[in-house]
Amino acid sequence: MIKIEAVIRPERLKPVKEALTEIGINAMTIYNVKGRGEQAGLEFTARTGLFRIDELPKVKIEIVVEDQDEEKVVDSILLAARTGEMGDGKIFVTPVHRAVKIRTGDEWRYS
Amino acid sequence: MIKIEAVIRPERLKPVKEALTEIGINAMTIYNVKGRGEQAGLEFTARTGLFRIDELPKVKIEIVVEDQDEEKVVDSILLAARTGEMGDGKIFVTPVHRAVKIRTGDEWRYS
Amino acid sequence: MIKIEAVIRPERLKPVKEALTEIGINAMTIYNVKGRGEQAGLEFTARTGLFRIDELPKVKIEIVVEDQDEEKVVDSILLAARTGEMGDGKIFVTPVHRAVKIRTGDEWRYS
Amino acid sequence: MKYGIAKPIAALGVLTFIVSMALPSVSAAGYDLDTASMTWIMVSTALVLLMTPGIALFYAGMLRKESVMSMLGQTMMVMVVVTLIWVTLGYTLAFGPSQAGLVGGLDYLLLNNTPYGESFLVEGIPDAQFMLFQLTFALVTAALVLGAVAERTKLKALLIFIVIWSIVVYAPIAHWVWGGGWFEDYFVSLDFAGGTVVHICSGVTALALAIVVGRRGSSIQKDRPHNLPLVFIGGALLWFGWFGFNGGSALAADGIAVNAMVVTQISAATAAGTWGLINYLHLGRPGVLGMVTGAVAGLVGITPAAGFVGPMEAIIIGAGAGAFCYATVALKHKLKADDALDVFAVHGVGGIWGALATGILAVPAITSDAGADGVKGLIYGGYDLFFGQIATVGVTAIYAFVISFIIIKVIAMFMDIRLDKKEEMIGQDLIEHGEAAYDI
Amino acid sequence: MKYGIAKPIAALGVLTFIVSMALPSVSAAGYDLDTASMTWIMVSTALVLLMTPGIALFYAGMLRKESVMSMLGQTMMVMVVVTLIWVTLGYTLAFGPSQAGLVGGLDYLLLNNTPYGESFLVEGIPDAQFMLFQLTFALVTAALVLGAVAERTKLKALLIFIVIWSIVVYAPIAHWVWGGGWFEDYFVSLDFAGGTVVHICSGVTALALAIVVGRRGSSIQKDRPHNLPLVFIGGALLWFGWFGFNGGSALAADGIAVNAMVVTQISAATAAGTWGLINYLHLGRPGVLGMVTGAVAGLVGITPAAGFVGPMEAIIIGAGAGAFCYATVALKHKLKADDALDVFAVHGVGGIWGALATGILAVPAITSDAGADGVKGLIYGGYDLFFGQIATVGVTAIYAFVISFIIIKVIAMFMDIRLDKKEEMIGQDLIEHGEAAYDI
Amino acid sequence: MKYGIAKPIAALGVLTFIVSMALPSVSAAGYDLDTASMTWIMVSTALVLLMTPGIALFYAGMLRKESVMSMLGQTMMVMVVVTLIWVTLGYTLAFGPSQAGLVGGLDYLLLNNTPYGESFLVEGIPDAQFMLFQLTFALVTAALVLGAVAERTKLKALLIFIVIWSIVVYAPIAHWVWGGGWFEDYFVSLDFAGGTVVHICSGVTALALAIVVGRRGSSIQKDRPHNLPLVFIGGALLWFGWFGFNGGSALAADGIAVNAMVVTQISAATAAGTWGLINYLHLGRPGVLGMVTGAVAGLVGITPAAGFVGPMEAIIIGAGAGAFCYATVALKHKLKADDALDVFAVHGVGGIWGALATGILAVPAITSDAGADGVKGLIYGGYDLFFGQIATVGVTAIYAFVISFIIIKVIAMFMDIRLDKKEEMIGQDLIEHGEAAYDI
Ligand SMILES: Nc1ncnc2c1ncn2[C@@H]1O[C@H](COP(=O)(O)OP(=O)(O)O)[C@@H](O)[C@H]1O
Ligand SMILES: Nc1ncnc2c1ncn2[C@@H]1O[C@H](COP(=O)(O)OP(=O)(O)O)[C@@H](O)[C@H]1O
Ligand SMILES: Nc1ncnc2c1ncn2[C@@H]1O[C@H](COP(=O)(O)OP(=O)(O)O)[C@@H](O)[C@H]1O
Repeated sequence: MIKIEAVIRPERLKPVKEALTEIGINAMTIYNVKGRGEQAGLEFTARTGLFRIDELPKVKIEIVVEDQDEEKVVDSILLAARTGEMGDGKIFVTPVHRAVKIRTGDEWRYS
Repeated sequence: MIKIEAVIRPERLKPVKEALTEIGINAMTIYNVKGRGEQAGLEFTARTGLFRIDELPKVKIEIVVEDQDEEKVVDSILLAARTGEMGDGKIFVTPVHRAVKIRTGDEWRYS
Repeated sequence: MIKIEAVIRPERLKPVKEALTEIGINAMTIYNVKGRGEQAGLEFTARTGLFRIDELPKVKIEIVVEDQDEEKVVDSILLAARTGEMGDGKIFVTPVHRAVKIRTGDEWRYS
Repeated sequence: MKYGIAKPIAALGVLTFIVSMALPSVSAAGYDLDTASMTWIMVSTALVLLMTPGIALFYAGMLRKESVMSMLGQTMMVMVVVTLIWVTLGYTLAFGPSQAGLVGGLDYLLLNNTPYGESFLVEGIPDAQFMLFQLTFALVTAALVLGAVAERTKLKALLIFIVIWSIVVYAPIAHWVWGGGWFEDYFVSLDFAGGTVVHICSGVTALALAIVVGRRGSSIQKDRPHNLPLVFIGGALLWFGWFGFNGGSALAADGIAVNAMVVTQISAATAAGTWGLINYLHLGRPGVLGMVTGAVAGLVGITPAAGFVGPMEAIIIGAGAGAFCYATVALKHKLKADDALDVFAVHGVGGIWGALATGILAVPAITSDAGADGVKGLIYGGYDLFFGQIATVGVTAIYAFVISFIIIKVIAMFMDIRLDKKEEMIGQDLIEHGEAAYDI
Repeated sequence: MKYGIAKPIAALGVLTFIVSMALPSVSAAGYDLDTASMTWIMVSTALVLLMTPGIALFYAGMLRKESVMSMLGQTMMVMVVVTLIWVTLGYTLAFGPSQAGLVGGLDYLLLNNTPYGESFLVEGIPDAQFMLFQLTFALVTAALVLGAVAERTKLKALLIFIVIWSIVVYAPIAHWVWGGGWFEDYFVSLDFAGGTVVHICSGVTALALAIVVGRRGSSIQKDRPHNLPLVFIGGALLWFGWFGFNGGSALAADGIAVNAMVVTQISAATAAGTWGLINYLHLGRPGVLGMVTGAVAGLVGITPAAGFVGPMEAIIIGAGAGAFCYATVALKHKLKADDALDVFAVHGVGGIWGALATGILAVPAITSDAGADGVKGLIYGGYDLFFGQIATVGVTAIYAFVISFIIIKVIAMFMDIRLDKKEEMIGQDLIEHGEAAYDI
Repeated sequence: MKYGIAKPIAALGVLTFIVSMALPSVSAAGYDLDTASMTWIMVSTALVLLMTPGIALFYAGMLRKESVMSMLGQTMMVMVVVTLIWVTLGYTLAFGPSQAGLVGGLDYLLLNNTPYGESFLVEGIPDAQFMLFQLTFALVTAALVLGAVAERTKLKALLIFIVIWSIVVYAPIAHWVWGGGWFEDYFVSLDFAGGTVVHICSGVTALALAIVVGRRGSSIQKDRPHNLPLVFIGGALLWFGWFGFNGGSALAADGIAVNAMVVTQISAATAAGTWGLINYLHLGRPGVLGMVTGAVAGLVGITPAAGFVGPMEAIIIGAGAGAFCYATVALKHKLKADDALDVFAVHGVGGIWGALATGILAVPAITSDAGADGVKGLIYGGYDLFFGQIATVGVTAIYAFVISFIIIKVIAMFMDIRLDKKEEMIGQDLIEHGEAAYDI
């Protein structure tokens, strides 16, 4: 099993959720984070000179799925989260040994 | 070493912490998340029809322990977090390569 | 690729960010968490006796880097986050299978 | 029309004081207007009006974050419903010419015979102004009730309850205490600014509702106020507004109003301190929520007494209010009812203490300035007043409790009065209003 | 100097009422001071002053959390700029002796001839007090405008706009309506507390600005108010302050002030209820943000009418305000303009409805008490008033819209008037003020 | 009893003005009551009372989220302690018949001889009302002090400090400046609403405390205000309340009160604008926290002058207050003391500037209306006033600083006055009150 972690723009959360629902992926965990990208934020001008805002608000979603679902989930997030502008975010895939459903106590697999 | 991530009901946090303390597990990291389960939330009725609330507040706890502690930690969370109703949450186990204690800089192992 | 997760004191976030910038690491994801350490918090005195505060505010940062950067990132965080007092936090290193840049859809490697 | 009740009200502030006496007749032309008093009552009206949102904030801050909008929304509902009922029917039932002492007649239905430029009922201020000032009290009373049944009671059921209750509980009690009702024929009693009408009435109504509606579910994290600064803002607005509540109840810009403000401040401060001190001794640390609650308890306690006691009595009343309300809250878990925000403990108990303390401490010199000549507290030998206080407190409490209990029980026969378990877990904000309080 | 306009203003409250009549001359010594009225207007001034931060909170709570400080900061800017302009130039342009009916003369430049201890302009209160009371209205009007162009308009551009607009839009309109300008020569019309001057003017100015500034970008998550309790606090302060706004507009502690307060309360409550009810029928759940907005709509609606109608008319006006403003908000997405916080829908539409309703419903007995003898609503056969209302609404709306449109267009020629896309995404708080609202 | 000081106070507003003159004697029967003035002072009392929670919110919002409840709790403690001390002892020490000019006698101990229905001390208003109005000033002064030592000072130590300080610092200074103390025998000076008594006194007391208590630890994230809208709410309540603070200090509903309100508004707006402008020039962006702080600085600056200058002087005073306080805050890091919330920079420096500006700008025509006939600013040749201002400022500042320093030093001998490092890290809210401000 794998965990797909995506850091996306807050305003793309809704499209991403809809895209995932369409491919049958409902379960996910969502939280707000702040992110610095490779450019370490954005630069702006004030009267006295430049200033940099380096922590931008992002949303992180975590989805645990079976290994074979990786492609379709990643693709679907990519499509729904992309604006083409800097700051669209990243997707990370990490291994999961085991998943348990608390209500039943059973090992869990994404159906 | 492994990381045990549990997404639980907010009101079960206290029992879970107590249960873990009992088996000697103190260290953990806790944060609030929003979650969608497999049913994609809950449905309710308003005057004009049904509506769905798909992001429910959950609490996520992360506990890094030695491999051999996996069973007792998972069991203890299962017991304390369960209500038997939909939405009890999930537990995920993922691998951890290495842990370092910042204060000393030493490699760290759960004692 | 690996993910370095560090749980640190909130007031050490700035030094850590600066230290990382110095070694060329900009990208990271940051969020607030509450943590219990191995001592399960701190104990204080009130008129009627002792009381314990077991969830302390911490900041968690996540940095995905190439395997070969592990040492320099960990060392740099260790140095910047350390105060030498209890509660300095921990660093965990976990495996990452794959990283994708959403803007381009390309596989991503830390340059 | 019987304007006979006007003079004592005018002279005494809003109060129950009723001693058998021959009321001097008032000419059809009414009283002269007093512009300073009008100004003071206009200001007091605005101040008391602000207390209703003050209560909403005070309450909302104490709830978990999923129940905030519902508290604010229920308060808006009270603003709407109680205002409309009062101007159409409630006012005349409370202050219309008494019908056998039980309720006011319909002379002021739809605000008929309620001129904005002439004074018949209360010396010096126009009848419409008295009506509006009284409306703000009705609003406060209804809004207070909401705290007991927070986080679980359906808005629609509350709405229907408030409609009926305004007519069959609040208006009659206001009539008995302030509107020339039957109390005056049987009891010597004093209620300067609404210890009985506002606080005891809301406190016992709240208790009745809490019993019938039932406890909140276990999925609700109670006792974790989501926003204490909001509670503080609400408390500050209440303290501020209470100067209009008690000061304005003199119904004139006079020394009694001044004294009411003085004792109000003293009692609130004393009660806040008492609460903090007991809290410190009891649990080791003085909670700020506790001190603010204590201040409110002190304001409640002084309400019936504000026109009849002096500064030193105010200290006693404040200390008592802090102590008794603290004790009630501390014993609350023994109660079967889930009075979510301690409405009974603070307003019920505080109101009863204030009413009895008035009966014990009322200072003859002050009561006579306030127009209640010869009425005095127990320690000055005023047995009739003390027993009058007990009687009016008892009658009000029982009436309000029983009728409220019946109303809500009857409503429950026709509709769901509370959220189901699943809805309760999600929280009333999303379920009933479709709004989350914060996106921070 | 021509003090001829003084008497009607004094007698009527602040209002447009102008019927041709021979004005009795006032001696150079001025009127006697009336200390009760002075007290009431001092209080009302403080109440209306509080409305400006009230608007800021009401607005800021509705925005996303990245635009909070900018709304508060823009309001502070209005406090600064409008105060300074008013005391130097604006007041004399509005209330100085009329120059051909178009604008006031410069007799009161820098508050010359504006004594704090003598009364020439308005009977009973010193001129400086009238000036200050009027300032609070200018503040409210300017602050209201900000809501339409929130989250994207540069502070510097807004500052320049407000400076010019205060002088060439607000002051002249205030002159025409309240300062003895040309309206009185052509129209029979009534505006008790600023339906035209404050609400229609701010509403259409807001619309003009929103059109020129353009829509917010897609990266802004709209319709997710970040802090609804803040909106509630703002709304509560507005409701509270409105008693000074409408009550104080009687410019005296009299029955008309009392009546204004009564109808204000009724209209606000009715409109809040109407909004909630329609919301429930329309979308299934009554939103609390909606109910609070409805209350504001009701307050807006009653503003021009408060001195001329009674309680039952207030119910009609409130219900209409709730319904019409709700409808406008609901149809908003059809609008090209991005009026971020519905300034036009609530203040523009609410103000127009209130003005027309005054023309329809004005009660002869009340208008005559208010000094507008013989002026009456359409249903009492007052055609001249009804058409006068339409005319003054139309003239005001067109003038304010066109001139505001031109001002902001001209400013846009010389500087960027809005944030760029990247800045907008980050949010105005960090970009323009370097401050995040919260660190919770 | 010596009621001789009454007349000037009555005539002048609360002020130091003391020129040697033969005071006309007042009959034992006292003055007539003036109901309009009573109304205005009742309102002003409520307004100033609201400032104390306003300060708490203004301060609490600027702290990190772990120190919020402690600021609110300390303010509640002040409400309790200062109220109780004032009504028992403080008032008589401040306003009792002067004992050799140093302190008031004990004639009003426990509010003896402080009638609510008769006027001896201040013409037109009852003594009890004057007492209550003055109490609200004592509350504000004590509450202001708390900001300097926020986030680290133990509640118990603060409580003991406030008790002693109220008696040996505040009451005597109030006596010297307003209560007929020795200042009048030596100096010609003016302090309309408390530049010396309230602002300089709180500012230097704050500094003394901050020095003795020491800096906050490095684990505290300073300069990250946790909730700026809360600061804005506090600032709004302060601005609003200040109309009672300055306007009410006329102690009558008269032209001086009107003028005080006018100049208050102008100075606040000018200072807010000045701060924003300097901030923009200095750091590139105008901070909103800065503009609000600027407004408070402007309110502080105009406080001693409000009854003695006109609108154009108010612009100068406001601009100076904005500039000087900004400069002090900007240089703050050079200071050894950790004046956490800039109490000295805003209230100390602002108060000193205001007092000196009064000495420079006081307008003869206005001072004479205010009852200080013949007293005039430096630019009108009033050297005695200017030097009197310097002297009273100096004496007050030195006395308050030295005594406060000693008091807290002595307290520190008997107990811990600050949290230890571990406690400070966790934050005072949990450690001292067991409450977290938010659960959002
Ligand atoms: N290597 C990384 N480790 C952890 N988080 C990352 C990493 N790279 C990107 N992120 C997260 O993804 C967000 C967006 O990244 P990116 O699209 O690269 O931003 P930008 O285009 O501004 O560089 C960042 O704000 C951060 O939260
Ligand atoms: N596959 C998953 N990936 C990520 N998070 C999950 C997954 N499944 C469940 N969760 C988290 O656990 C919570 C509870 O899940 P579950 O008990 O399945 O809810 P439900 O019973 O409503 O389907 C979810 O709200 C979500 O936060
Ligand atoms: N085994 C663990 N699993 C998860 N989180 C941990 C673990 N150990 C430490 N942490 C996190 O790191 C923080 C600091 O840990 P530590 O320095 O051990 O604290 P302390 O010194 O108080 O024991 C904790 O508050 C917790 O958030």
